[in-house]
Amino acid sequence: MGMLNLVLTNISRKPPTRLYPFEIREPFKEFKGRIVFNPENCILCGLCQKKCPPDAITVTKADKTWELNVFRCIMCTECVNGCPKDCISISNERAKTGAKEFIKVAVPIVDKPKAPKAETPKAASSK
Amino acid sequence: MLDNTIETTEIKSSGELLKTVEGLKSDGYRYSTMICLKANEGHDLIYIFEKDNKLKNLRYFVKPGEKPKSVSGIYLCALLIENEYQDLFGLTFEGLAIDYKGHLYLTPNSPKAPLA
Amino acid sequence: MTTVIPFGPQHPVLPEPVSLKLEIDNDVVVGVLPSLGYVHRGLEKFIDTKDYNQTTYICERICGICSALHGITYTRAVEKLFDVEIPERAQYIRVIVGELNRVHSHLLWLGLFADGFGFESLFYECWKYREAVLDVLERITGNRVIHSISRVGGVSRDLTKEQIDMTLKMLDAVESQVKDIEKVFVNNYTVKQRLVGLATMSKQLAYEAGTAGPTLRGSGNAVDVRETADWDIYKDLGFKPVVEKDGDCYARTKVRITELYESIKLIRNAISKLPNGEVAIPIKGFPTGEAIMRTEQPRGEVVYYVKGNGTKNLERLKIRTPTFANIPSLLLMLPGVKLADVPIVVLTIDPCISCTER
Amino acid sequence: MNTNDILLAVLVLIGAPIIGCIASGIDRKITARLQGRVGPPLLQPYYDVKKLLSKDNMVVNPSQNFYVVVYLVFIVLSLLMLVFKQDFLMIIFVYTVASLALIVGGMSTGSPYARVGSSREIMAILSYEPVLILYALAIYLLTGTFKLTAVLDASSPMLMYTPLIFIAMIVVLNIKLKKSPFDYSTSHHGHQELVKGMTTEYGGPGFATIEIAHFYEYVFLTGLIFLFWASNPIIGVLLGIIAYLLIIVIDNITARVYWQWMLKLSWSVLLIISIVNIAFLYVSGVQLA
Amino acid sequence: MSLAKSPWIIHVNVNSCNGCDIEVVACLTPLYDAERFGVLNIGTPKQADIMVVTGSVNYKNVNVLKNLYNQIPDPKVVLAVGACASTGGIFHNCYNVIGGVDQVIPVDAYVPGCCPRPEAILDGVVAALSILEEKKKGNIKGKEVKLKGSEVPSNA
Amino acid sequence: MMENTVMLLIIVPILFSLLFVALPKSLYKYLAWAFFIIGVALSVNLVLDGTGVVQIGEPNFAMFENIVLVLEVLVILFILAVSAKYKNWPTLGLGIISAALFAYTFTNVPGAEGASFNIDQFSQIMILIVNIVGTAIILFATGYMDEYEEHRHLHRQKTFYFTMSFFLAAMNGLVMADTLGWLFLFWELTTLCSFVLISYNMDEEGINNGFRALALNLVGGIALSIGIILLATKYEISTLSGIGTYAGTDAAAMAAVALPVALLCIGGFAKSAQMPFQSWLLGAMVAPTPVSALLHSSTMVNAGVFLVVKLVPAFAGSSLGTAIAVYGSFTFVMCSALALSQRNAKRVLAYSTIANLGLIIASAGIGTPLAVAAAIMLILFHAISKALLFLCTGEIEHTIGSRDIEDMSGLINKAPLLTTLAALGMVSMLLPPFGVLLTKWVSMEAASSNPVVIVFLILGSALTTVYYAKWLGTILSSSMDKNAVPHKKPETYFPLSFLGLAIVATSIFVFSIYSYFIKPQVEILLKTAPVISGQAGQFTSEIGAFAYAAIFVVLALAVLIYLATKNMFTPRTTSYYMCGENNLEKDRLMFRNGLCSYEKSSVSNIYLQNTFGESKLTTLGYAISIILIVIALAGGVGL
Ligand code: SF4
Ligand code: SF4
Ligand code: SF4
Ligand code: SF4
Ligand code: SF4
Ligand code: SF4
Ligand code: SF4
Ligand code: SF4
Repeated sequence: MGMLNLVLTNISRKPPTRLYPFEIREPFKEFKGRIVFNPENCILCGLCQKKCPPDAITVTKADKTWELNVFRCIMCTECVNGCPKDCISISNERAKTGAKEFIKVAVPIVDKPKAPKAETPKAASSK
Repeated sequence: MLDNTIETTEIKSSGELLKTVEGLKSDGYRYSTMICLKANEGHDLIYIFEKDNKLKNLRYFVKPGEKPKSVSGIYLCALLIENEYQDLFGLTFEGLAIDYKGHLYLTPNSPKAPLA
Repeated sequence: MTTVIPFGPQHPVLPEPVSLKLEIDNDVVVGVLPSLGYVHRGLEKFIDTKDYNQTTYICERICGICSALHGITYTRAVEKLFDVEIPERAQYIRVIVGELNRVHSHLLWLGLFADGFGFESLFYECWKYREAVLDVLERITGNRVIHSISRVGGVSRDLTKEQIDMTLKMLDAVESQVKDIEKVFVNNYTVKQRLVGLATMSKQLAYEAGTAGPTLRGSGNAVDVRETADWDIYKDLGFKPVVEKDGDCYARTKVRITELYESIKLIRNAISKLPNGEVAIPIKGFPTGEAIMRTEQPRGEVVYYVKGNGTKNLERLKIRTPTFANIPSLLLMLPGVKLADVPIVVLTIDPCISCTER
Repeated sequence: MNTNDILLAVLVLIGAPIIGCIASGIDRKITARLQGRVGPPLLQPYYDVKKLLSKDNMVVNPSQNFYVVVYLVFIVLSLLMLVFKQDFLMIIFVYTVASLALIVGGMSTGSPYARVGSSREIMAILSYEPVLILYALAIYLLTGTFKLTAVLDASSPMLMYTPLIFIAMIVVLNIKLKKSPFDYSTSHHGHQELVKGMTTEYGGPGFATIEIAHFYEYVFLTGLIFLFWASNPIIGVLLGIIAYLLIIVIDNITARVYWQWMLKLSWSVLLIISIVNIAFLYVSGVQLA
Repeated sequence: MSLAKSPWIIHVNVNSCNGCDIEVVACLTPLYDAERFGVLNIGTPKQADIMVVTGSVNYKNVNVLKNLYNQIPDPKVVLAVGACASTGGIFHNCYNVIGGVDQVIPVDAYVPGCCPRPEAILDGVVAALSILEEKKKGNIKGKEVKLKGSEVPSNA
Repeated sequence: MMENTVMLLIIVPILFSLLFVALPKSLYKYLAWAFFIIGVALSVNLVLDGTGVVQIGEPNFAMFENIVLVLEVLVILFILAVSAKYKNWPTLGLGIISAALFAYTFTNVPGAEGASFNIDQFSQIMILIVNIVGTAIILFATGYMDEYEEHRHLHRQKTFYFTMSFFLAAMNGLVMADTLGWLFLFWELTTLCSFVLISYNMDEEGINNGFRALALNLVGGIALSIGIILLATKYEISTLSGIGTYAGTDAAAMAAVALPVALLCIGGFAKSAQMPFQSWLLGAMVAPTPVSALLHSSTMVNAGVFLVVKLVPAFAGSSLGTAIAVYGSFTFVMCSALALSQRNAKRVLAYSTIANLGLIIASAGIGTPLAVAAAIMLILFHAISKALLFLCTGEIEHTIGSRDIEDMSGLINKAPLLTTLAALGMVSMLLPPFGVLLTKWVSMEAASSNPVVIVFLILGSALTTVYYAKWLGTILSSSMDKNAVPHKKPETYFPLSFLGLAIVATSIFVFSIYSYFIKPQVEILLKTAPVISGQAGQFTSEIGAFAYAAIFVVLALAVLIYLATKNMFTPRTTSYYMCGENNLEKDRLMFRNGLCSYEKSSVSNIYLQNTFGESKLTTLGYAISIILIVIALAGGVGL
């Protein structure tokens, strides 16, 4: 009885279950967790918006804002590779579960060379 | 056309089509799929058959308004793709084994013939 | 009066929304009418708004289970349009990821299948082993399920030494675990009660019904596109199609189990032969012409037809997915089986409705 | 009915569901461990019932909950009759009322899945009911009466003379607990072709009633096993526990089978071995001391 | 408290690519074992507390979603898993896609990702639990979602 | 005065049968009510008169004897005439044999000096059944037959009521007569009534089935008359009670009369449609439902088992008894199995009737006091429940236009009262605390000493549970479409409710019934009484106890709990789980199929035709039952 062996082995060992959320395994460094935007060098060229397959990024030149709909992003990294200024990077931390989140960042364009004042990523409730 | 075109055999009439398909079946070909393209107001249908991992393609031009004959009577498995093109391209195949009447994927409120 | 019951779209035994109208007489199915469209999104139209590069990500999301192979097939089709040869190392990485994908997919299927005949603990075993494969895939590609590894011109990430070691270690473990569950699938009395002789398709019938993949090979047809000249690497790796001749659910199960070993062997060979060099080349311009590309996915052969017209968008993209080819065979297999067997028979083609309907 | 009896009755009424609840918690825990998981907390069945009671009472047929109440009270009655050493044949008939109430309850919802589940469960009656009555007959042949007094007061275990019926009863237990391989009419998780089978349309308080009745049923069924070694209560209880463990393990090493297969099994194997056992008792004329 | 200890889920796959689905199923398997929280994948809406929806809404499944939602007894919580269910994801402007699940039924919590990791889904379930408790306390009933003849939600 | 009551019981029904012929159709309703009331009064009166033997001596005897002779001649002539007219040669042949036997009896068998009616408790029970249940059925018929005839374009109601009433007279005579010759006449008269009523539709099917019933009953009648001749010539026994007295003297005497007793029993088997005679009863289902209820379940077929039970003293404890017990229990299990594959409600009931009669025969065969008590009680309870079930089936058929069990799903929504009554009837057939199960329990306990019989009984009772459960579940399942409107006429609903109440009442007062009727009767038959006592709502035998009161209490408790908690958890009605594809605006059982159109879902039960189908089992049943009968006969001649 193959199955008998398997189940008896199972019961005789500690279950392999990860007790998430009480025990959290370090995410792999390769894991594509979430998009991180660094507004410092952004030139609002809109390339990332154009490359993004699900249209998760909105670059508004007029308001000087860069906006990411976290709940639409599919972690394809097209924007990361496509940004001429390397403003976008990827982190191995997961995006948070809960209400819909839009990351809207005001971009300090060249004429304000130093100390960019980024709005903290804020959670907006669903549209 | 360009150099990387796929090889196809042109079929002129629906009668010829059915006959050729029957011939292919008796030669031991499998029905793989059919591709539908918009072309010159009408539609190009590319029937793909396979035997020993080699493909054989038939190209048949559907004139605007023409109702192509279904090959689902010869290869039952053709019925899905033909129904699909009824949905997506608004074609009408005659003699379908199961006719979903344009409701294979779409319901009465979805966009009509979206690929047409 | 016969029994008429709806089976799906939301049905716990079929995690996917397919709906079958079943007509049952005396506990035996006499009529079946599938209802599709619950996952129809309209992806073949998407090429109008997305360029050929972005389309890769859409193709990967045709189905989350063998997404890597969708991406690979699509990119290879487009590369054929450009008529470019991509670096060998990229080809090998594609094969490795693709085969890993098959391993996880087959394990997943074995689990769901076990669940389909009410064998929960076996389901859990299969999925437990599958996690190790997913861990490796995650480390290689950055994602557990939708990998986004293949891009037009090569692959997006290289394989590191560390990742290779991890893969080899995982393969050893998984191979021995597969041997354990193989014993159950092949020898367990109750499992055999359920599977042997169920929904048999003769060699001829399976061939003519246009079935694909394990469904086809379970009936004794040695058809596997990995064998064709389209993709030479498989030949170098010593690939052999897996065939069983009985044509019943039991045979199809055995095909998939044996394919697990075959895939493990292929990955090992690929790793040992992995050439050095670039993993991607830049692609310039816009695609023109027509091309057909076929790949053996876990569920069978997928056919991509792409047509370019010299713009950044393709003119036509048509995907014939394996489940699309296998669904008509359900019409042949279901009549005559018991109601209790319906989920088993449906699962035995390893249905993937999201790829059927796109 | 003296005070002692009333006390005992109250004890059973309160104690049985507690034992049943814990037993089912242990069951889930062991099942999880056999499957290599941690599993739910021990009191999970209790939480489940409490939650179900606090949910909306959604019904398809306003009278569907009546049948589950009948199911519950008749399970309780059969348990009480067992405790009070009543006529065993009678107990089985009362138990049949309970089983039928659940089946009819499933049918009464009218939903296709529930009805298919119920009609399969009806077929299950065909396979376990004869065994149960043959068990009663064995008791009669051994003690000269269908009343359980004799069995419970005997000094030697019944198992000695009824080993084959014991085996058959283990399978019956398996069928009644709706564990794999016999979980075709309703399964504990909804992963089957019939969704939740008979109980598909029950939710909230109605389903809670079914769960509570299951707790009693657990105890009742263990009681049936207990009778095999009633002369020594400790061994009797142990026997019950072993039977449970066995069933849990079987649950985890088998696939679900068809009711047709089960019918064949029960009429060709279970019935025959039970009858052989009965024939032995009849011919040898042994009496339980 | 009882609600939070025994969340039974019904998994509804509407327009999903299976990526999210297999991760939802993976939550139940030994490595993640959602049953630790009392989670059961119960199958029938009549016994469910949490509706886990994967995939976006299309014209054919919009009724399915509404029907199932209406059949879950109160208190109930809807958890949208994945980019598709949350916003329509990559498919949000396909011709046959109406949009995220919240276009059709009220959604209480969203899980991001394509596909989300099982851990993220577990987070979602835990978030759903507290919402469930709140709803019970406040006696908040889910509104009956009307099936319109047209099957198209007004805000689509 | 008992004598008068006895006479009235025979004359009044005849009177009524003539009234039905004389008066117009519009008055039938009132006539039936009157008949019902008089029937109740007469039968109760008989019970109050007590038991005893009514001797018909000279000078009345000569007159009666002549009437009897004339009637017998008429019966035989009728059979010959009708079978010749319809060219039914087998029946004609059997008729000729009967005639020959009659002639032989007339010439060679010494005539008796008098005749007697023996009113014992058993007869009282039968009289109660015949005159209360029977007239209730006739009352039901007045509300039923118009519609029945309308659908079939028939105008034969006069024949119908005449025969039904006349049948009651014959049946009354049959259960009271002690003289074998008279008993035989009444016996043949009931056969004739049955023939007329089965052929009632006058279509080919009806006539064929009528002839089948006639022929098979003639076979039984022939066995009966041979038995009577043997008894009279060899042992000079001419009364039913005489057999018991003779056989009761010692074992040798018992063995001596075994052959004629076995022949009488075969006559009884044929009348009770036991295997291999069962086909006539199934054929009889073409008759209007009241006929099935009256003749073919609650009264006439009981005549057979009545006779067998009366003969108990002649075989109790002998090998003939054992053979009869095995035979009866075999019919029980076989017909229960056959009922499993039936979806025609009337056929299910027919098989169930045969099976239960088999159970009665088995109990009689076992022959212990307990078993005989069970047999008599079962006759009573079964008659009431079956009459109710048949009448309900008839009414259901008029409500939904079908007698297919599968078509009855959702009946509870269409006709709640009717469904409740039908459900009560079914529940009373198989679940405690109702009488039928009580008697089944008694017979099982009694049979536990005979392993073959008990195994048959066990299997049969499981099968019974299954086929009733299917039907019960089907009628109680909700479907929510309310197309059919139940016909609510007092003539139909009164008898139904009356029978329903009777089931409950008899079950509650089972112990009084037992001590008043059954116990003395068993004492008469076996000279010992079963050790049964009833205290604290229990029915206690020497080997077990049936706590029926507790179950009634618990049942009431269930209703109370349900009603009490109903308001605690306000129910909210929702739609069926259809995997999400409901359409609420249309039927609630509709779902959307692949073609984007809506379709109704339906579920049919499992019938197992392949295992338990008639074609599979009937031959086997014939073979085994014939073997068993041969064994019984062989035992009878002492081989
Ligand atoms: S990772 Fe992909 S989906 Fe996400 S923002 Fe960047 S381009 Fe868009
Ligand atoms: S993030 Fe990069 S690509 Fe996007 S707008 Fe800024 S500079 Fe351009
Ligand atoms: S792809 Fe497989 S796992 Fe996913 S829903 Fe379909 S059958 Fe289930
Ligand atoms: S069947 Fe199709 S969509 Fe599904 S996993 Fe395979 S290739 Fe992907
Ligand atoms: S979110 Fe991503 S993984 Fe999930 S269903 Fe949508 S496309 Fe698939
Ligand atoms: S025969 Fe015709 S007219 Fe006469 S009652 Fe019947 S249906 Fe009416
Ligand atoms: S079945 Fe129909 S036609 Fe026949 S009598 Fe009944 S209601 Fe009339
Ligand atoms: S067939 Fe089409 S249009 Fe007609 S009701 Fe059905 S879905 Fe609507």
